[in-house]
Amino acid sequence: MRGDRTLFAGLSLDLAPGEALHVRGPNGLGKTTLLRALCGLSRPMRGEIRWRGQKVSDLGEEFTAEVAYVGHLNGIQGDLTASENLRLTSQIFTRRKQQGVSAGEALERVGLRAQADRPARHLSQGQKRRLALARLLVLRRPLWVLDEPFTALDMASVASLSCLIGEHMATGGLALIVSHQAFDLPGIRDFELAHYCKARK
Amino acid sequence: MRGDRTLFAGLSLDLAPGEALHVRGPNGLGKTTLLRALCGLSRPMRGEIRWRGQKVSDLGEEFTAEVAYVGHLNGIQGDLTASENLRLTSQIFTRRKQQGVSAGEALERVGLRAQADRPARHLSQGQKRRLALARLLVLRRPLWVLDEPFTALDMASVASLSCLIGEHMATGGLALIVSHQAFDLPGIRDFELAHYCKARK
Amino acid sequence: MKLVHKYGAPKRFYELAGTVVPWLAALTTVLMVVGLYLGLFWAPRDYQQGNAYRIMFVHVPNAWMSMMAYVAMAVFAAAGYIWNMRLADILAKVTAPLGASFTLTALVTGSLWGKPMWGTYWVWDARLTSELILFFLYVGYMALQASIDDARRAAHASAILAIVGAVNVPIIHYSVYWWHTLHQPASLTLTNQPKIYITMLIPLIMMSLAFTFFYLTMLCVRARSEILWRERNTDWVRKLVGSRT
Amino acid sequence: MAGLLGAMRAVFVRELLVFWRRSTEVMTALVFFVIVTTLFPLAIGPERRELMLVAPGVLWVAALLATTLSLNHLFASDYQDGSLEQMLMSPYPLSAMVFSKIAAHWVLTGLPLALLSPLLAIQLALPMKAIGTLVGSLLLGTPTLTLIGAVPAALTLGVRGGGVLVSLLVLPLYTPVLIFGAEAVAASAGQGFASVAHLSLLGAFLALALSFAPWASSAALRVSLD
Amino acid sequence: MAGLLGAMRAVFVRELLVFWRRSTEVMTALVFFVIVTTLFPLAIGPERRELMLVAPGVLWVAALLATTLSLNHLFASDYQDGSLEQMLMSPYPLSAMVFSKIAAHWVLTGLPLALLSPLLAIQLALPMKAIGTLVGSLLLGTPTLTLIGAVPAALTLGVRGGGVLVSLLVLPLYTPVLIFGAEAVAASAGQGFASVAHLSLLGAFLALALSFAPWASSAALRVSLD
Ligand code: HEM
Ligand SMILES: Nc1ncnc2c1ncn2[C@@H]1O[C@H](COP(=O)(O)OP(=O)(O)OP(=O)(O)O)[C@@H](O)[C@H]1O
Ligand SMILES: Nc1ncnc2c1ncn2[C@@H]1O[C@H](COP(=O)(O)OP(=O)(O)OP(=O)(O)O)[C@@H](O)[C@H]1O
Ligand SMILES: [Mg+2]
Ligand SMILES: [Mg+2]
Repeated sequence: MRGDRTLFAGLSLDLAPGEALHVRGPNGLGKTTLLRALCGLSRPMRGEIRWRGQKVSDLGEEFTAEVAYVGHLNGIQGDLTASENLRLTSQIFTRRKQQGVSAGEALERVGLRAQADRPARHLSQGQKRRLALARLLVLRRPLWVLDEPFTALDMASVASLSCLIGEHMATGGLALIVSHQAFDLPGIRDFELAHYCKARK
Repeated sequence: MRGDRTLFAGLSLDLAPGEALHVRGPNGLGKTTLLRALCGLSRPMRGEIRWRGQKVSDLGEEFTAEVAYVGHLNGIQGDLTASENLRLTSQIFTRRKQQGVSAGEALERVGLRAQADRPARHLSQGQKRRLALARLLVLRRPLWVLDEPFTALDMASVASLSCLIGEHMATGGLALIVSHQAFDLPGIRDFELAHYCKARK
Repeated sequence: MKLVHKYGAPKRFYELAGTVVPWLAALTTVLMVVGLYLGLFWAPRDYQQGNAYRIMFVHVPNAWMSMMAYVAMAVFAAAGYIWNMRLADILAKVTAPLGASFTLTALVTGSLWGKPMWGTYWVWDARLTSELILFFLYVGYMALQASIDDARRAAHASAILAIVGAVNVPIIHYSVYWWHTLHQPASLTLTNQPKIYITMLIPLIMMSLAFTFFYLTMLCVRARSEILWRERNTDWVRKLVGSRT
Repeated sequence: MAGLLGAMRAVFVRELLVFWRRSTEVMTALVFFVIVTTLFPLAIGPERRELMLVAPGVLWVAALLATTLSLNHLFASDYQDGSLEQMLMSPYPLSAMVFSKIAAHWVLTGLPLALLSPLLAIQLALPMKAIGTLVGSLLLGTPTLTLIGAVPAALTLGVRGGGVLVSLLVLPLYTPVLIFGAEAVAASAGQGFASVAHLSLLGAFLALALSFAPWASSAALRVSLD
Repeated sequence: MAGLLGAMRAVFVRELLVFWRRSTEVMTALVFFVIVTTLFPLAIGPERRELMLVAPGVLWVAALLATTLSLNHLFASDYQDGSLEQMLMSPYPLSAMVFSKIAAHWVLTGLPLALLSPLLAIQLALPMKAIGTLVGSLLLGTPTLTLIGAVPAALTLGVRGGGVLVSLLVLPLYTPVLIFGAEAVAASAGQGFASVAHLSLLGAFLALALSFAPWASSAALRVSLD
């Protein structure tokens, strides 16, 4: 539900460990709305979301501690440098045993080592996006929820992000990806959201 | 020049009527910087830009009246409805003889007729992008400068935008397009910006 | 104009300033020492104020310099904006903190002087008020400079502010004076000072010259380091720094 | 309808529409004015004689602060969503567009504030005979404030800490208007004579601001968007 | 270092770092306070006796306005760039994170303001003996203001015209603090006795705000981000 319009009904999906889902559908269908509801950022009007068999609404922080979300917004503080952004992210968002790779290593992986000490404000659009994605590496959470992660990325970065998602799946991680852009990732399952939508005026 | 770094040197390009250029290059190379300089939004440190043989810096408003720019930002006022946004754009930005199609028609073309009377704030990411692109139709300017126009567009919209650019070229228009995404457009010229960049640290 | 461009190149200025700085510094020191000696020991005790008046030899030159520096800053800024001269941008930028410190010194010494003279650190006298507003203008200019990190943008933005300020400063100055005259005069004003004796005037003039040269010295020193910083990626600075280390 | 005047009219209408949609914003400068003037009696105490002494000053300071705060809305949202960037690419002179924006902004902030001021003046025990001067001084003074303020508002776009920085830059520039505005009201609360001179000075300030502010703020916008 | 306390510390450090980078912002609440107190004598006139009467009120109103304005920076930039959305997904309770943010914000705005107030008090001819009370009342009052203000600041995120709406919502909530703060100073400028009672009331407000504000503002954040 968005405003007073119901976007979809009768939708049901589940994910097994090591699985990734590529959610597709035309603009304005409700993909972003769906993802935000799944991460617990907004509450769905009807229906329920379960994680390891338990209702998300009951789990509270137990659930959010397992999800990494990268949305349309990058979540980068422009006045801090790229590496400060990541370091603080890892301090604020990780419990002891969930620590992922170090900030430096994550920057290395997304090809921002040269930019590590520049204010994030000065990065180009694609560099900002990569910085936002580096969060996934720093946090090491089992469920990745990515809303148009390939926006503004150049071709090499698109390939290396697909690769990252592949590795994540290989270690038993789950991923939910919304993207209009096609990308190569063996074993990903397509999901046409349009099938579940009510007839639209 | 960006900050105190020189981004590129020795770059020279020209466009003939009816021609389009697809500028490519990895993230952070300076594509956005280049486009903004070409539209006159920022002054290049060195070098000059000419339009119909005259220096852009001398032409002033004569030149900006011929350019339509769609950048990373959509330039949409969220509190106005989609059609108000377009109608006011056409009133503010057009001289008498340059009037393009009407706001309603432009919305029709980009598939936003159903959304015409909704506040632009409530549109989804892709719908906002389409609204920004509708400006091109309303203004009818000879030079289109587009920075990642395909961001957030679904597959159908990507195709119809390519089509639009093709029509624009057919009527003698020029287009400069920055995009990481591949798109089909017969007769477009590729331009690798990387060739002109200084060695980067 | 050609001459300006020749000597206006930051590199040339760097070298030129390097040669004059020692002379300026020497002149400043001599004037300062002699002026202070004359002011503190040679000038007679004031029959009304005792020795407290000697603070004048610091206060008055600083008050004068605070206004001169603003004019200099606005002129530099305008030149930098209109003719796109980087050297003028730099001079305007480094003048601001100097002017602000002259202003602050004038305010502090004035307040300290005010306590024995008026029995209070502060009154809303016209001169005092406009000096305070001048201080705010300097602070605003510096804050704007500090919050934009692209050097060229910072220079242009603060130049516009300095120019708008320059239009306003005279208006502010006179309105404050007029504001004051409409009220009953404060218990004591600066204007009914006893006439200044020649023995007080000479040290005062020397101190004023000393502070003027102090400003010029500091202007050169600070502009030199600013130039080095801005041109840190150019060949000549690399060579210079390389030859030192 | 096309041409420069048409474009200026369209900018004006656009501003009014946007402000109208954000209905709270139309009122907020006004409400801020009201709240600040009501805070004072709370903080100072309710004696009428004391209040009357400070009333002109309080009203003018409150009007000035309300205008200063509303400056943040003049360009900021257009800057963030990219509309301002587009406006730079208009075929008409930028200063004309900026002038329309400033005019619309004043109609929505300064004007209602001046019209509401008599009510607050009564609350603060200002004598009846001074109320005409109060409204007059605000009608002449607030457009000057908005015009002058447009320059720092444009300069601080996209700058770290922009919002409050505007106040820092603009308040020193406002002192002449404040002094003569408050003086005019105080004078007519007393003898009711000298206020004419003050009002004509305010008029002169307005003329000066009209002549240079649109130009300076469009130059500032170009710098900010560089 | 990990765990809840580590995360709270990291949020605190992050705020300080960001503010420090925006060096002007550290000063602006302060400078706003200074400038507003300076405007009053300009508007009211320079006589010491009149100034002394209004000094406690002016100082407190200025402190309150400076705090109110700085509230806009508490969550707004984190909201716009999406950092706040991420913070909602932290494994720790949101109210703890919010508490750290508020604490850092006070250290950077309220604290310096309280420490600078004696200088301004001298300018406004406040008697020396009242200055201790002034600093004390501000040290107790400003954290309360920041805590209470965090709730409307969170509620108005992403709301049209948010900035000024905050002032509108928050100023009525601030009146008790204002009244007792200004009274305390005025009392000690006069007899110097009754001020203790006022100060302990301010302390009680602070305790109350500490207990409910972090919780309420984190609830408000969830609503705003839905
Ligand atoms: C905070 C307090 C004070 C401030 C901000 C201040 C400011 C100034 C300024 C701006 C000037 C230069 C005026 C001009 O050349 O037009 C000046 C000059 C002067 N001040 Fe002060 N002043 C302060 C306190 C005092 C006190 C307490 C005295 C002594 C009674 C004093 C005595 C003088 C004298 C003798 C001059 C030079 C006279 C002249 O150039 O006409 N000042 N002051
Ligand atoms: N705040 C809102 N109030 C009312 N309707 C809204 C709001 N936000 C979005 N919508 C509508 O809800 C629908 C779904 O939006 P959503 O952002 O989820 O689409 P999407 O599938 O992510 O599209 P895109 O591919 O363009 O990003 C759209 O039709 C949009 O117009
Ligand atoms: N304000 C700034 N100050 C200093 N450097 C900057 C600034 N803005 C951008 N840069 C740097 O300039 C370079 C070019 O940026 P630009 O945005 O033009 O890249 P781009 O080619 O458009 O990249 P993308 O494909 O990611 O959008 C980048 O390396 C960026 O980090
Ligand atoms: Mg979406
Ligand atoms: Mg780009």
